[in-house]
Amino acid sequence: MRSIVGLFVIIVILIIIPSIDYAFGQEEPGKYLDRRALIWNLFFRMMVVAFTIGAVVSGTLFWLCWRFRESNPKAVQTKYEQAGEW
Amino acid sequence: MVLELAKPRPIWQIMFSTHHTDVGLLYLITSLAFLFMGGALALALRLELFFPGPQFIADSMTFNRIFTVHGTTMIFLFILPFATAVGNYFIPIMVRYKDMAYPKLNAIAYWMIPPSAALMWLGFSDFTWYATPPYSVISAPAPAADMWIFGLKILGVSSILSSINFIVTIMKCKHPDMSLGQVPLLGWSFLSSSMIVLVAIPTFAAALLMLLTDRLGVSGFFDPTVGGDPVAYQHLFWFTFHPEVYVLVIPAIGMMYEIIPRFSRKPIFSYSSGVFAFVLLAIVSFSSWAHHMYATGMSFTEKTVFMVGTLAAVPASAMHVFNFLATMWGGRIRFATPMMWSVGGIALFFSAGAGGVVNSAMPLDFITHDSYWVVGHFHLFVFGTIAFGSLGYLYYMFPYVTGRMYNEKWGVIHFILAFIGAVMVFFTQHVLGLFGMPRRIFDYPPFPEWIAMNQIASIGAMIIGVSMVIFLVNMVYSTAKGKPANMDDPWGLGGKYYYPYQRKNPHH
Amino acid sequence: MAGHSTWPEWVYVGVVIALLVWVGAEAWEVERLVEHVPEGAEVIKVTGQQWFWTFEHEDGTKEIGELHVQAGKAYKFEVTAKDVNHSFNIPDYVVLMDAIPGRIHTVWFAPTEPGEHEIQCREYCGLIHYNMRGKLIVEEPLS
Amino acid sequence: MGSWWKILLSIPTKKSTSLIGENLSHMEEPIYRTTPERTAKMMIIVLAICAVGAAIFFTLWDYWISSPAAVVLMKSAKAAEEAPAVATGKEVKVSLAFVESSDLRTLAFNALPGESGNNPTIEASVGDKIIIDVVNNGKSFHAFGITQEEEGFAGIIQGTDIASASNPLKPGEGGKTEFVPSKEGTYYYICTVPGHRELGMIGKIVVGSVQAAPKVQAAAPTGVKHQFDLNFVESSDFKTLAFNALPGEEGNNPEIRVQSGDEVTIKATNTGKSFHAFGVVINPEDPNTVVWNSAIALPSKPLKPNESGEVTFLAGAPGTYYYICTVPGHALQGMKGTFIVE
Repeated sequence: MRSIVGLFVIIVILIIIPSIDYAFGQEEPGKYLDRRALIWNLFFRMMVVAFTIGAVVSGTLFWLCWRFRESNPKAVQTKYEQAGEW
Repeated sequence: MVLELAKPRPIWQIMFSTHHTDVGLLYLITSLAFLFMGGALALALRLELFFPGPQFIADSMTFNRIFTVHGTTMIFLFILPFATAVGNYFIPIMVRYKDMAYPKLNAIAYWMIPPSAALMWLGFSDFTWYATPPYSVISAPAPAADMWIFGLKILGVSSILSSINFIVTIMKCKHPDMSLGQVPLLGWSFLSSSMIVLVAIPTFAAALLMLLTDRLGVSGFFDPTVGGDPVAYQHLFWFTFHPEVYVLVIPAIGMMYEIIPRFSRKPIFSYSSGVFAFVLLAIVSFSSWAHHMYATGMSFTEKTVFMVGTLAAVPASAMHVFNFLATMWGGRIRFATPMMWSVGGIALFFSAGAGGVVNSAMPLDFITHDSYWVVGHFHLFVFGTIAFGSLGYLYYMFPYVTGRMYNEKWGVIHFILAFIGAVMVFFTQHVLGLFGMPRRIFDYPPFPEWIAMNQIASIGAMIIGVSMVIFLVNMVYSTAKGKPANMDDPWGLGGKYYYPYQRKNPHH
Repeated sequence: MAGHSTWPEWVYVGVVIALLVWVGAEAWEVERLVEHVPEGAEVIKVTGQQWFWTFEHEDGTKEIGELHVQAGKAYKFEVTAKDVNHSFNIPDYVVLMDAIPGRIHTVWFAPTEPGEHEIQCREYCGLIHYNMRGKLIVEEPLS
Repeated sequence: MGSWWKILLSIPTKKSTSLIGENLSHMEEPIYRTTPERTAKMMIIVLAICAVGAAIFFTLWDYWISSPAAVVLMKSAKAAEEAPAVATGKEVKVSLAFVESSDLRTLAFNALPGESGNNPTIEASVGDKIIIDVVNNGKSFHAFGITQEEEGFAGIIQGTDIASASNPLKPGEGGKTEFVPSKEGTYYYICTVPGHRELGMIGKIVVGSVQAAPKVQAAAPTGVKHQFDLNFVESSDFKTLAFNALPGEEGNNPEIRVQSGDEVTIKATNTGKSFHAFGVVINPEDPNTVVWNSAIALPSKPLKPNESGEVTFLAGAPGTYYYICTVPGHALQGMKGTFIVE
């Protein structure tokens, strides 16, 4: 749950910041906008998000594997095992 | 090599039988044979690119032929037949029917594969696995190119036939007191992927026909000098082959749906959302084909439409990932080889998907289009997700197929090496693409970054190669001499069923 | 299925969709900016054929395999091909456009500072595709 | 792999069965497990199939890519007609302009119908080099080409086209092309933009017999023999191509001078890393004008690296020819030398 909230925060920030620098970045008379800058910025913004989420997901995956492996001392029979419904 | 259900028969009797497990076995062996052949080609390519400048491959013509056949083989002769093999073994069992709906059709569908494979491998054409005109019309040498075209036509028919077979088996032949809502998710995955095939493949069949007539010079569908349009082919092609990607990946996900609950000792977190996601995928897979073609002078509007269409496919895949994680949550997980492959598959599936989302953003196409980024991206899917799911399932069904147990230790080593290798090759290739290296090049200028990354990728490929040798030895040896498996519960997980030997149908 | 709560899944799907919307919006905005060709961009006709690039400037001068442009100016490429598909690509300036026979595609860029950059073919075009390369030479603006 | 071969060789016969299978609800029979014997058989079958396939494949390795597609053959058949022209050395210079009536209904070359100099007829004889300058003086788009077709805009002879319907000459633009007719008869120079020919943009090229210029016919064989070695060389970055030595070095693209009727033997070796082919041509821009069957290999079936080929031919009519690499583009990149027949 906490991770999801954190995600929302990150997203909001990432939406606001670029829209601001567009607002200012464009208007420079006599200069053409630099497609390199635009496209690579977009790319890196997306990479930030992608890697954040990647960290969350793979973190969850690792934790799951570590926590619920049967060799984990805390491992217990699942309720389905006890009820024998699988 | 199959677990005979009756009594031992001579091999030729198995070969020409129409029983679903026998046909499944044929599919299985064929697909694995081609996995190794195609893999050998891939290693050749990676070795050639280890250093800049021509290495041991004589000339670019040979190189081009190699990567063409590598691509075609892996997609049409490994992944598809493997999925069909799994389907043949398990769909009838899962819907509790004695065989596939049309056993003879089933065998016919299989026996279409060897001739087409022969055509493809003998011809060894050079126009890349998507045969884009005008190159494929005016530049690709005959007879190789025409043989490739015929080979793929036959394969198309074969996969349509087997899809029909699966659909009928599931919809019509399932046990009367079993509702469609009780068909296991593997069944659902085959249902949806077969539906996609039925809609998608005919388009490609038409495209191939046009290509052939163009090559013969009797038509000019794709020849601009007589008013044709080369881009038309690309639309036809991708209208088939973007959905085809889902045809490949959906069964793999279905296989994970078998393995993960089994080894987590839990039922699937949400059967219904799995079904929903499958059906949704099957539908939205048709809304995104032209995102492969941003660079062919598409208008802003077109690009936007297809970007939205592409993004629309993501939630469904994300639901699967969620389902997997939620199923593992609170389970008691036995990390046997199949489970490892599935978990690794999920991880790579996620990274491939993330890459795909980034890729679908229109402007980024200027960076990634036809660069090694794309190579890395779709290999993460076809190897990292599909092949991982498939190999995991191969280990899972091994006891059922052979009645023996594979060597657990070597299975795990196979997985670990393959995973490391995959990360090394395909993640590096993403970066390589960002540095602007075009795909399908026989040689590259000696930019230090390119050299470094190509060498990392090549080493990764070697590691995968080693793991595959281990795999081969393990399979052959265990098939022959492996210790007899406990057919009720090969991994000693407890619970009611190991699929082929289930006492009752799972899920309520 | 043994009773489990589904709301986490819906939250999750919501997050995913939100992210996708964000990606779409960002991409759309950037594409909109990049697509718009500035007025007064100088036209350069780019012709790809097996296996080299020909460039024709507005004043009719032709170059093969090399392209000389001036920093600070905007250039509009009209890309086409003679025989098979090619793809005109200047990685350093993120310029990429397929060259397809019988079609003219346009893409533009404005080099910022003088220097040499690679030009290459991104679309498989046959035997020497791997070496269908050229040089982009950005010169000081002659003011 | 050692253990792997042992499996193939070991043929035990016992079938191990297990009891587990028997107490299963839906499995009456015992489980027959796969044996090494069967595995070995299966492996042998698979490997045998692969071996047979490989044998066929490698014995015919190059056959599978031996010929171009049918459509290519058809197209090149058209172009080939123009190839073996014997140059007379005579040049016919013509300048043409696309003109349009104010309402754009009538189109023509140089002058509108009724005016003098409308669609001028070009007189030439076989082997003459017709040099055509074209300029678009109209307001719409045009493109130039020479064809033998009685109507329509198809069958444009390769190398004679300026611009094309899809990428035409804009108003004020122009171009230059050369055309060496190989046989007597009537050719048509037209605007290749669909419809423009019908609207009047068409003129005749009447090609008379070569007798018009008797003195420049090929001399009888003189029996003199010449032997030239030409190597295809590439700069390390592949950008510059040349014969024998790179530009600036000694012996770059050597000029060849022979007497008409001499027997010339050319040995071409590909010392580069990419593909090349040799031919003596009239128009270096157009690899299809190879004369005297002087071609070594073809662009569609080129000399691979370190391959070499030899060709012997009689030098034809006097004139200035060029020896080039007939792979498209290579002549432009520098693989082009002069071949003078006296």
